[in-house]
Amino acid sequence: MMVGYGSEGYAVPFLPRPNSVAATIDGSVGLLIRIFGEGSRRLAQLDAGDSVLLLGPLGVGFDLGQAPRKVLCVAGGVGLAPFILLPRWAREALPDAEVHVLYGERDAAAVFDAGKLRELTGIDAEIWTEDGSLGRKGRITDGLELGDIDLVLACGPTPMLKAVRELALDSGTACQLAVEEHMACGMGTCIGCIVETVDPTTGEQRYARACIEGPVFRAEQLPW
Amino acid sequence: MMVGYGSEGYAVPFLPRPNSVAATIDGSVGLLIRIFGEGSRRLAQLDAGDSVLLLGPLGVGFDLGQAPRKVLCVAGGVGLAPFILLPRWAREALPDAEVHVLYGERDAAAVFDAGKLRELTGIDAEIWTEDGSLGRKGRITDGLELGDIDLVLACGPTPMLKAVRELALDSGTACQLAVEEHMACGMGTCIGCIVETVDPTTGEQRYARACIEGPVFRAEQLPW
Amino acid sequence: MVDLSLQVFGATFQNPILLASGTCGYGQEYSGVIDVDALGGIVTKAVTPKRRRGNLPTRITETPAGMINSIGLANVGLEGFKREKLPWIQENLRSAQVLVNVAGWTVEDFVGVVEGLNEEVGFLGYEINVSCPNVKGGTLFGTDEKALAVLVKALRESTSRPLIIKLTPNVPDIGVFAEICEANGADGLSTINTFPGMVIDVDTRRAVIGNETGGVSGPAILPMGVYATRVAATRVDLPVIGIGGVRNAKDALQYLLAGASLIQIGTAMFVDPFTAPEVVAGISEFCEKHGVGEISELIGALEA
Amino acid sequence: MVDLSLQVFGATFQNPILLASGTCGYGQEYSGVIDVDALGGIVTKAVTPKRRRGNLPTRITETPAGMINSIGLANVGLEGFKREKLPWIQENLRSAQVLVNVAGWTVEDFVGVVEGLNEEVGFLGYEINVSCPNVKGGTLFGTDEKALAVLVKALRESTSRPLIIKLTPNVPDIGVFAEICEANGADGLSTINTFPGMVIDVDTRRAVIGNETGGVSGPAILPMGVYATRVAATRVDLPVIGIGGVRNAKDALQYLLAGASLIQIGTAMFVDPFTAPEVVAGISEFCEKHGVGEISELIGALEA
Ligand SMILES: Cc1cc2nc3c(=O)[nH]c(=O)nc-3n(C[C@H](O)[C@H](O)[C@H](O)COP(=O)(O)OP(=O)(O)OC[C@H]3O[C@@H](n4cnc5c(N)ncnc54)[C@H](O)[C@@H]3O)c2cc1C
Ligand SMILES: Cc1cc2nc3c(=O)[nH]c(=O)nc-3n(C[C@H](O)[C@H](O)[C@H](O)COP(=O)(O)OP(=O)(O)OC[C@H]3O[C@@H](n4cnc5c(N)ncnc54)[C@H](O)[C@@H]3O)c2cc1C
Ligand SMILES: Cc1cc2nc3c(=O)[nH]c(=O)nc-3n(C[C@H](O)[C@H](O)[C@H](O)COP(=O)(O)O)c2cc1C
Ligand SMILES: Cc1cc2nc3c(=O)[nH]c(=O)nc-3n(C[C@H](O)[C@H](O)[C@H](O)COP(=O)(O)O)c2cc1C
Ligand code: FES
Ligand code: FES
Repeated sequence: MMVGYGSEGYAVPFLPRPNSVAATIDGSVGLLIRIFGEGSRRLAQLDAGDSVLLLGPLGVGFDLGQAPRKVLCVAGGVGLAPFILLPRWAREALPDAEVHVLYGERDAAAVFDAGKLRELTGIDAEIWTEDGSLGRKGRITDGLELGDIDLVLACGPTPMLKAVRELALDSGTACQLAVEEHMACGMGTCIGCIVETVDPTTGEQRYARACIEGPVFRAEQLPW
Repeated sequence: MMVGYGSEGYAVPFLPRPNSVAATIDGSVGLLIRIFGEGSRRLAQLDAGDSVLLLGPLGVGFDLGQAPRKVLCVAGGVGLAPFILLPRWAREALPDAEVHVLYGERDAAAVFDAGKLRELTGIDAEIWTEDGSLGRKGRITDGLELGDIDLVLACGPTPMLKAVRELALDSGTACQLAVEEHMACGMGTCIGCIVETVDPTTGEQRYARACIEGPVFRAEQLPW
Repeated sequence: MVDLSLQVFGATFQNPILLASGTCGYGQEYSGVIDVDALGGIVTKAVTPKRRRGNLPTRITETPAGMINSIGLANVGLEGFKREKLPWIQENLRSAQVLVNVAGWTVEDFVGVVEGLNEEVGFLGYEINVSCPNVKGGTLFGTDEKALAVLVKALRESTSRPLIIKLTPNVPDIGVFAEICEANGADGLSTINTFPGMVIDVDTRRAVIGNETGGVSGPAILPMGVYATRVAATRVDLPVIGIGGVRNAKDALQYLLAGASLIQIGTAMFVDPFTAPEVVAGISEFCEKHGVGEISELIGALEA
Repeated sequence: MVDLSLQVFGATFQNPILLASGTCGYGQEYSGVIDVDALGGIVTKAVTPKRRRGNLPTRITETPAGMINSIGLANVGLEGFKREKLPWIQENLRSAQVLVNVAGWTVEDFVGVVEGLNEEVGFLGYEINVSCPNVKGGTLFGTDEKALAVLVKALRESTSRPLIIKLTPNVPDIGVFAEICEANGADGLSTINTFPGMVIDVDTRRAVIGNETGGVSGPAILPMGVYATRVAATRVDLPVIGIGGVRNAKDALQYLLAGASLIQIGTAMFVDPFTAPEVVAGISEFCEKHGVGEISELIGALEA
């Protein structure tokens, strides 16, 4: 979903920002925002009644198609956003499946309210912090075991995605990764948000547009 | 006084806007704003605690120097702003002087609250509206008589200023006019806000910077 | 709604608002969001002789009141365009006019694409992109008077369809290039393409754009575009398409008054995809309010 | 505060931030608001052989993230500068460096002003404005390779003071002009001056600017200025002064990384006159945070 403010005010941010739909409640959408630069700051400062431009939902999201029985979500930082909605949605789509969420941050201060998270997702996420100030200590991928996992989904910083991808390819676990790219249109017109992809069968490489052909790609599609 | 918002937000307005100091109360300044375009709209929408950049006071204001006994202020529209402060200030500086304010607007809806105006200025302004919906009907300059006036001060649209100037020159009344020009710096550096002026003694014409050599000029200085 | 239709390049444009090349794909991408066929038209992403991957990421970044793009003419190529894109255009764009933006590095490249499309239906004419700052040699023809003359002449001989040359503002006098286009048989001009620009991430000390530099577009360049349009329109008798920074009806009206017959909107569509239809509606309102009976009354109506 | 001083043009600049020509008068106008003498320096309003009234009003208007000015080189002229302005500069700017911006229409105009000032003290050198879009012929030397070569050579012969040529971005390749300046003995370059632009009031159908067109400055042109600076700095060995749209320390650091030795701030000073001292402080903070010992480490330190 692209979130913007129009161009009348020449406001910062000028371009809309891509954001994940973190929650949908009674026809409203919820976003999970980490204040990073101007766009997220402005978004976080909105008051009720303020207006923003929302365009979406756009692109290809996580796909639970193969009826996995154990789904593991790996969230780094604000990469938690798509995994707030996903557990409930997965339970509806796959009543028998087990869904786990691993959620890593730098330190306790950065961690999204654990109670609120439980309320929203209906499950307990396993929290990691790099400095050990909350939950388990280290990087989320440090202790990652994909042994009996059927499907691993990941969203977060690129190094984290790469590590998850390696592990999944090694263990033969189905794996989908949400990548991040600068976006302008969000609709496939500007060809700005490209990601190098590979066709797993032909080996042919090409640039895909993260906004409409992604942002979620299968591990095999990313020639990292 | 220049009123702006900084350049970080590329906000509208980009350049600061010149505004008259309409009131000074306990070390605060008061502005009288008519919503016209983006600058004035933004200013009018400020909440307590919001910040703007104020630079001033700048330039040459009205001068009561010659101890006039009857001062007439002619205000067209938001040209009322400088005359909100002036009557009280004139009474302090010239306890014996009489100060009158003529204040014209297009219609009643545009007129600044008469009670508030009396409270701020301590006098009753004579109100004119073009359509007669409040006060006297017509243009403020229609019935202008400068017979026993020692000093006439005017601020408002240029056609009004020109009419006041004509009458003052005809009747030999001392006259000062506040002119409007696009401004950028407000400090004399950009040479953007020029007004054609004439030296009454030598007849020499030159461009003066409205921001620091004005915005108030004597009628004789303006070769209109 | 006032009737905003006008005749340009021997064809009817139902209103003067087109989507700019590279910002609307091949039209299809916007379907489902706005009614593209209700616009004056679209200009396709550049078509080059062969399919191109384009430049490395990062290709897009923000600038004050604008953006930089460095797409590098990524496109499906002549054959891909015919096979994958033209059918949708033929089927869906029946009221909106379509211009095919053509790019290349040699006269043969340009002529090849034009000749390769001459027999096809579903589009009106060509916008020749001699002004792309994002590939090596992309502005070669647009900044070299002799080369431009040769190119336009060759293109004129290769097609009878409307031939619109899209000029770069990165020249001392765009009027000179406008005159060359007219003298060599062009049917119209598009002003302007982007300005070369660069953004550096001071923390990493690297250019944000993968290719280091890119083209600046958006509201930031609005006054430059209006200026270039004014210069071009006063120097030649060809219709001029005004481009650069349009985000509302007032901006578009500036271009019309400066002498543009048509207007393209690019970057503002990223910021808000409803911009183009809103601009059409806004021009209509303006005409109503100011008693303008025909949009052509506004073209070049700047008063001294 | 990290020591931000550096040697350029054989002189010490206490920091790399200067106020741009035409936006700081002759320095005096800012006194009482900021401590001008604490800056790296100032560049005076253009000095022409004779006093000039300049263009008709309106001279100033806003654009998206920028402004247009059409001052028309209004200035006190050579004699006026010596009599009315230089004494204040001599008395008050003892730590800040002063460059005198020189404009004209013929080689003799430029040489006349330079020779008329050579004997004076109180300023470091000349910034030669061959790039003013607001007077007829103002960019003549800046867009004509041969004329520029002749001018720079003549100026070199007329003074031993630092000679900095201020270039226009309205050329296909600013590097060519940079090389001409270097080959003919210039000591440095300033990039960039403004872009020609125009704003039309659609209600009155008139150009807002009295002279119809003017020069666009401000944040809108930041990416173009950084680009031009990068091109100039990689093509010649001369120090480059980066100009265009700087409003904070990050912007200034972009110019340094792109290869600028010094930076000028213009339009942002109108928006907020405390910009220049804040940029100095911000650069100092950045150096502290990133362990930069000398400002010169940053110059051209863009990584590939
Ligand atoms: C598919 C997708 C989903 C996302 N979902 C969320 C979400 O749910 N919650 C959330 O907080 N963030 C999300 N982001 C990140 C978000 O789009 C912004 O990049 C982030 O909020 C920072 O923007 P900013 O304006 O605050 O910072 P800025 O100051 O603009 O930028 C900070 C950094 O982000 C980079 N950046 C700027 N623009 C973009 C862009 N268009 N795309 C990518 N990087 C950019 C800049 O180069 C800079 O390094 C998502 C990104 C993508 C691609
Ligand atoms: C000395 C002086 C004192 C003023 N005092 C007051 C005051 O007390 N209260 C008040 O409401 N207004 C005052 N004004 C007018 C004020 O500066 C603005 O022009 C007005 O508020 C409209 O600005 P805007 O941004 O709302 O409209 P915009 O949409 O920016 O502009 C509306 C119109 O104003 C013109 N304009 C834009 N910028 C300027 C500029 N810098 N200077 C002049 N005209 C401009 C535009 O061309 C346009 O025609 C004063 C002007 C001057 C010169
Ligand atoms: C992402 C992007 C891609 C572009 N691709 C092309 C192109 O392929 N061919 C072309 O002639 N112009 C291209 N342009 C330039 C635009 O058509 C237009 O001239 C420019 O962006 C200025 O208009 P704007 O300010 O409304 O965007 C592109 C612009 C952008 C932003
Ligand atoms: C009001 C104004 C007057 C200017 N006058 C001159 C001048 O006399 N000589 C000159 O070389 N540049 C002049 N310039 C250009 C600036 O020095 C500078 O190159 C340009 O504004 C870009 O920088 P900025 O974006 O920081 O303003 C002027 C700019 C402005 C806004
Ligand atoms: S953001 Fe434009 S194609 Fe993806
Ligand atoms: S506003 Fe700059 S000189 Fe008056």
